[in-house]
Amino acid sequence: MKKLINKPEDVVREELEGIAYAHGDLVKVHYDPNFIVRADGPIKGKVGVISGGGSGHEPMHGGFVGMGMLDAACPGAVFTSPTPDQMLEATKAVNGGAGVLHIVKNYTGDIMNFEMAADLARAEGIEVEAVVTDDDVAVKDSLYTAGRRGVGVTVLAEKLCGAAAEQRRSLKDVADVCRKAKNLGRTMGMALTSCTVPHVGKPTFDLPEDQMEIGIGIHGEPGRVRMPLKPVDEIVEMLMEPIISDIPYKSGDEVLLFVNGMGGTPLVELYIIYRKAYEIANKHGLKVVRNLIGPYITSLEMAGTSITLLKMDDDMLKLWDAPVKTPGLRWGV
Amino acid sequence: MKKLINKPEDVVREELEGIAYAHGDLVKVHYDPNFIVRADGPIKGKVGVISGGGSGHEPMHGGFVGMGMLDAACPGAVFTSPTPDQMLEATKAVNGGAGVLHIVKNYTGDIMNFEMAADLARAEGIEVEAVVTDDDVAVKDSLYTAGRRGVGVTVLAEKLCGAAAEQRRSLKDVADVCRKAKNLGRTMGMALTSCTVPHVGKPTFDLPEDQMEIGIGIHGEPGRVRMPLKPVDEIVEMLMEPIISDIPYKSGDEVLLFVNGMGGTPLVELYIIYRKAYEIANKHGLKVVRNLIGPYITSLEMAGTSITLLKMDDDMLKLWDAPVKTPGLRWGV
Amino acid sequence: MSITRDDALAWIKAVAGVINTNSTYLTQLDAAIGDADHGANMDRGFKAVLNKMPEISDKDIGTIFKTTGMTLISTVGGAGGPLYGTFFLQAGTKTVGKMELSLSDWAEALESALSGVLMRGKAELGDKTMVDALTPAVNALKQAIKDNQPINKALGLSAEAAKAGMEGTIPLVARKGRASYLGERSAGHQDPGATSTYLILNAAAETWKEVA
Amino acid sequence: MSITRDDALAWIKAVAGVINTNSTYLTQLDAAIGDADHGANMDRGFKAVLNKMPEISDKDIGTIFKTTGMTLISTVGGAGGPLYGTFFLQAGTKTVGKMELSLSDWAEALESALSGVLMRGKAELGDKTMVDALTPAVNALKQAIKDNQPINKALGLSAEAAKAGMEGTIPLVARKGRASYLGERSAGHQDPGATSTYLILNAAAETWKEVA
Ligand SMILES: Nc1ncnc2c1ncn2[C@@H]1O[C@H](COP(=O)(O)OP(=O)(O)O)[C@@H](O)[C@H]1O
Ligand SMILES: Nc1ncnc2c1ncn2[C@@H]1O[C@H](COP(=O)(O)OP(=O)(O)O)[C@@H](O)[C@H]1O
Ligand SMILES: [Mg+2]
Ligand SMILES: [Mg+2]
Ligand SMILES: [Mg+2]
Ligand SMILES: [Mg+2]
Repeated sequence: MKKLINKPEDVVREELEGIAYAHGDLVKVHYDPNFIVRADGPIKGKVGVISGGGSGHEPMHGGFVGMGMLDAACPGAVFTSPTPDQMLEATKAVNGGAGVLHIVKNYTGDIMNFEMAADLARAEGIEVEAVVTDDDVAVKDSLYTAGRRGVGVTVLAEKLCGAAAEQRRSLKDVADVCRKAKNLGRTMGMALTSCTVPHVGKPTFDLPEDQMEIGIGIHGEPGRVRMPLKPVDEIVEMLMEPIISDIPYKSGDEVLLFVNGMGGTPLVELYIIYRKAYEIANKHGLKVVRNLIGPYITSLEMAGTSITLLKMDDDMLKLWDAPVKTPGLRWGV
Repeated sequence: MKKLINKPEDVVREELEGIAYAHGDLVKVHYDPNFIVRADGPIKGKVGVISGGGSGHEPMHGGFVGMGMLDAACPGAVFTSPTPDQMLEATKAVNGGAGVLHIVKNYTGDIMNFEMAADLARAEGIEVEAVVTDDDVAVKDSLYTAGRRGVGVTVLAEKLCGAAAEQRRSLKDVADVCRKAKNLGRTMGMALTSCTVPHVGKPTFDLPEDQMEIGIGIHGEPGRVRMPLKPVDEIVEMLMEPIISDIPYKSGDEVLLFVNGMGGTPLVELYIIYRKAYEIANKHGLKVVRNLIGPYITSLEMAGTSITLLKMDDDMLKLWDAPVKTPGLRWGV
Repeated sequence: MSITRDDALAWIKAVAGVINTNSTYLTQLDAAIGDADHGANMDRGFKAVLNKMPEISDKDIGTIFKTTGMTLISTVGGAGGPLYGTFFLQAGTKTVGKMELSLSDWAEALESALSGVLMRGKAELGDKTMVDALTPAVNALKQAIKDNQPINKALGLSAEAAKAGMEGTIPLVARKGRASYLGERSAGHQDPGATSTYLILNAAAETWKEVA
Repeated sequence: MSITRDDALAWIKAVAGVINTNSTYLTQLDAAIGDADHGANMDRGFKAVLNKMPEISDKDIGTIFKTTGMTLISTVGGAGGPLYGTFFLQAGTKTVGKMELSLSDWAEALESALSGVLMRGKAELGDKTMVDALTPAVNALKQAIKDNQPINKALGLSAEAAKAGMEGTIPLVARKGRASYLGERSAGHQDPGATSTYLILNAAAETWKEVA
C-alpha cells in the first residue's frame, strides 16, 4: 500500500486536523464525535443542511461546509457511514430554529444511522427532514433490494439545498429542492483501478492491466461488469447511454453535466471525457447549461470517473449560480 | 497503460476541445498553434500575462486563464514545452498595448522556446518581459548547471501577477511581482509512483511497492534520492527542512503554505500532509497566513505531493486575495 | 443452572476476542461483495465495548447488553453498527434487571434481538444478510428447549444452525446491503455479516460450555 | 563530386526514417535521465518536415535546410526543437542559394550548426548533451578534409566521432538540460540528444556513401 499517511487508524483524525488548520475561517472541526460545522453557524431562522458519510470521498462532504452549501458534515471512518451521535450532535449544532435537512446517500448503513439520529433529534424537539439520494443507474432499482446508490447527485443537491436554505426557504421547501435533484439527476461510474482502504492495506479488488469495471460505486465495490479497456469515447458512450435513457432525458432538456474524477484520475483525462459526454448530450438534443468538472466525490485514490446529468429548471439554475464559499466549491463571493 | 484517453497523439487536442466546451464563458481556445486566451481579452491598457509549458500539469496553465490570472496559456505536447509560434501568437492575441509578461518555468526547452517567441514579438513591436521561476530546492543551483526547476511557485506567481495586471500596473511592476514571488518562494516534491507518458505507454521509472522518490520534479523525472517509504509525517519533514533552510525563512515570517497533489494523490492525503507542514511551519515561528491545497500543478496521474512556501508581504496578500475567475481557481467574483 | 452476569461478561469479552482475531477475515469477505470494512468496523466497536467493561461489570445483564449496544451504535457506523447495536439493545431490554438467565431467557433475548435486526434492516430470510445466520440460530435454540436439551447442547445446536445459515448465504444473490449492488455477481461469496453473527453465537456456545 | 540538392533531400528523408525507427529507443534513453519525450518530439518534428518536402523539393539546399529548421522549431518544442531548429537554420544560412555542396561547404555548414547550438544552449563540451557528439564530429570532418580524405570516408569518420562522443556521454554527470537535475544519478546513462545527433550524422554518411 502506497499512501501518504501515518497509521491507518489515524487517517480521519489527522485529516480533520489538517482541515481545521487550513480552513479555520470557514469551518470549525469538532472531535469525538467528529463533525465539521460552518464557522459562522448556527444561523437563526435558516434551515440547517447537513450531510455525512464515510471518509475517503473528499472533498465530499467536509469540503462543502460553508456559506451557501452545507452547515455541517459528519465524516465516518473510511467508507463507513458515521454514527448516529455524530449526526445528532451536528444537527443540534446547526439548528437555527427553522429545522434541519439531512441529505443521506442511499446505503443501508447511512440510512439506518441517519434515521436513528433523526429520531433522537426529533425527541429533542428539532424538526428534521431526510432526503435520500439514489442516482446510480448502474444499480437496478427494485422494491426488494437496497435500491440505487447515492452518488454524484449528492454533491449537486448539497449545493442547491445550501443556496435554498440561504434564501431562508422553509424546511419543506429546501427538502423539495433536494427531492427535485434526486428525481432529475442520474449518474454512472467506472474504474480503471481499485482503491486501497488504509486499514486493509491492499486493493479491494484486482483489476488486470487490460480490464476495467463499469458500474462501480464510490466505495471500491466491484462494479456490474468487467470488460477489456476501451478508448475513452466508447467508455463515455457506455456511461451516457444508461443515464440518458433512464429518466429519460429528452431533447430540449437543459442539463448540468458533471464529470467527476474518482481521486486518481487527472484533470487532463476528465476534460477528454467531458468533450465526449458533451457531444453525446448535444446529439440527444440536451442543452448543457452548466457543468462541474473535477474530483468532487471520490473513492480514495481510485482511477476512474463518473458522469452525472441533472435536468435544470430556472429555480435550480439560480440556486446553482448563487454564491458559495466552502473549501471545495467557491464562487460569487 | 491505464488511461481514459483515445489515441496518445490526440490527448492535447481533445483536452482542448473539452476545455472549449466547458469554459466558453471564460476562455477561447485556438488551435494550430494551440493556445487558450481569456474570452474577454485583449484588454486595452492592461499588461498581458501569459505562461505555457508542456501538457500533463493540469490545471496549470490553461486552467488559470481568466479574469485576475493569466491572459493566455500555451500548452505543448505532454511534458514538452510549447513552440515559439504558439507563444508568439498568444502574445499578439493578449497584447493590449501595455506589454506582455512571459512567466517561464526554468527548463532549458521552455527558456529557449520562450526566448525565441519574445524576440519575434519584440520584432513586431510588442514590449515583452520574461521572468523565469526556479523554486525547486531539490535541485542544487549553480552557475554551471541548468539551475533549479520552476514548479509550485509558478502557480502562485501567476495569481499574483494576474491580480497586479488587473490593477493596471506597468509591465515592469507586474514583472517585479513575479520576481518577488520567485525570490521568496521555494518548493520540494516527492512521488510514490511514476507517471506514464501517453505515447510511451509505460511508467517513466519503476518504483517498487516499498520505495519512494524524494526531490522529483513535475515531468516524471526520477528524483534526487530513492528510499524506503516512510510515515507521511517524516516525509513532510524531509520536504520542509530543505525548503525552510534554503532562503532561509525566519521566525516571524508570514507565509503562504501550498500543499500540491501530483495528480494521483487524493485530497484526504493532502490534508494529512498539510497538517504536518503547518505544524512544522509553526514550530519554526512561521505564520501561515494563506494556503492552497489541491492538485494545481500535476504530473499526469503520478501519486505524490509537493510543498511550497511563499513569504508574503502586504502587497502580495492583497494581490492573492483579489478576485480571480478561472476554471481552476476562483474566488471573490 | 443458568447464565450468570459473569458469564455474560465473559461472552462479551470472548466476542471482542474472536472478532479481533477474525477482523481481517471478515474484511476480506466484505471486500469481495462489499466495501472491505466489516472486520475493522466490528473490531473498533468491540474494542470500545471492552473499554466500557470496568463501568458495567457490577451491573445487571440487561445493562451489560444495552451498554454494549449503545457503544456499538456510537462507534461502529455502517450497516453493522445500527444492526448489531439494535441486536444488543433488544437483548438488553429483554433482560433488564436480571443477574442471571435461564436458557429460555436467553432464547427470548435472542429472538428479541432478531426482531430488532429485522425491524431495523427490513431484510428477509434469503436476502444474504446476517438474518440468514440469526434466524436459524433462534429457531434451533427454541427447538432445543422444546426437546429439553441441556444448555450447552442447546447453545451448540444454535451455533451449528448459525454456521449452516452462514454457509447457506454463499450461493445466494444479495437483495439487501451493499452486496445487492453486485446483482448476480454477489453469488458465490459468503456474507460477512452472517459470518460475524455465527462468530458471536459460537462464542456464546464456547464460553458457556460449562454452564449446563 | 559533391552533395547535390537531391542528396540533401535524401538525407533529410533518411533522417526522418531513422528517427522514426529509433523513436522508442530515444524516448527510453530520455526516460532514464529526462522526461521520456525526446523520441516522440523528434519524430513529430521530422514527420512535419516530410510533409513540407513537396514544397521545397525544387529549392536550393539552403532553403531546404532552413525550412527543415523552421519546421522543427514550430513542431518539436522542448529543448530539442530550438536546438535542432537552430542547427538546421544555421546550416541553411551557410548554404543559401547552393544547389550542391563540396565537402568543405558541408563542413562549414556543420560547424555553423554547432555554433548555433552552442549559442542557443550555452552548453560546453562534457556537459552531457548533443554538443558532445556534434563537436567531435565537426572536428573529425575538418581533420579528414586536411588529410584529403574522400567524401564518403570523411563522412564516415565524422559519424564515427559522433558515435564515440555519444558513447562518451555515458559516464558523464550532466550539467545542462533535464538530466542535470539528477546530479550524480545521471552518470551511467547515454544522453538522448547526443544519440539523435549521432543518428542524424550517421544518416548523412550512409545516404551520401556513393557521393565520393
Ligand atoms: N438490511 C439489512 N438487514 C440485515 N443485515 C444487513 C442489511 N444490510 C446489510 N446487512 C449486513 O451487514 C453486513 C455489512 O456490514 P458492514 O460492512 O459493517 O456495513 P456496510 O455495508 O455499511 O459497510 C452485510 O454483510 C449484511 O450481513
Ligand atoms: N543547453 C543545452 N545545450 C545543448 N543540448 C542540450 C541542452 N539541454 C538539453 N540538451 C539536449 O537535449 C536533449 C533533450 O531533448 P528533449 O528531450 O527533446 O527536450 P527536453 O529536455 O525539453 O524534454 C538532451 O539529451 C541534450 O542532449
Ligand atoms: Mg462500509
Ligand atoms: Mg520534454
Ligand atoms: Mg462493509
Ligand atoms: Mg525530454
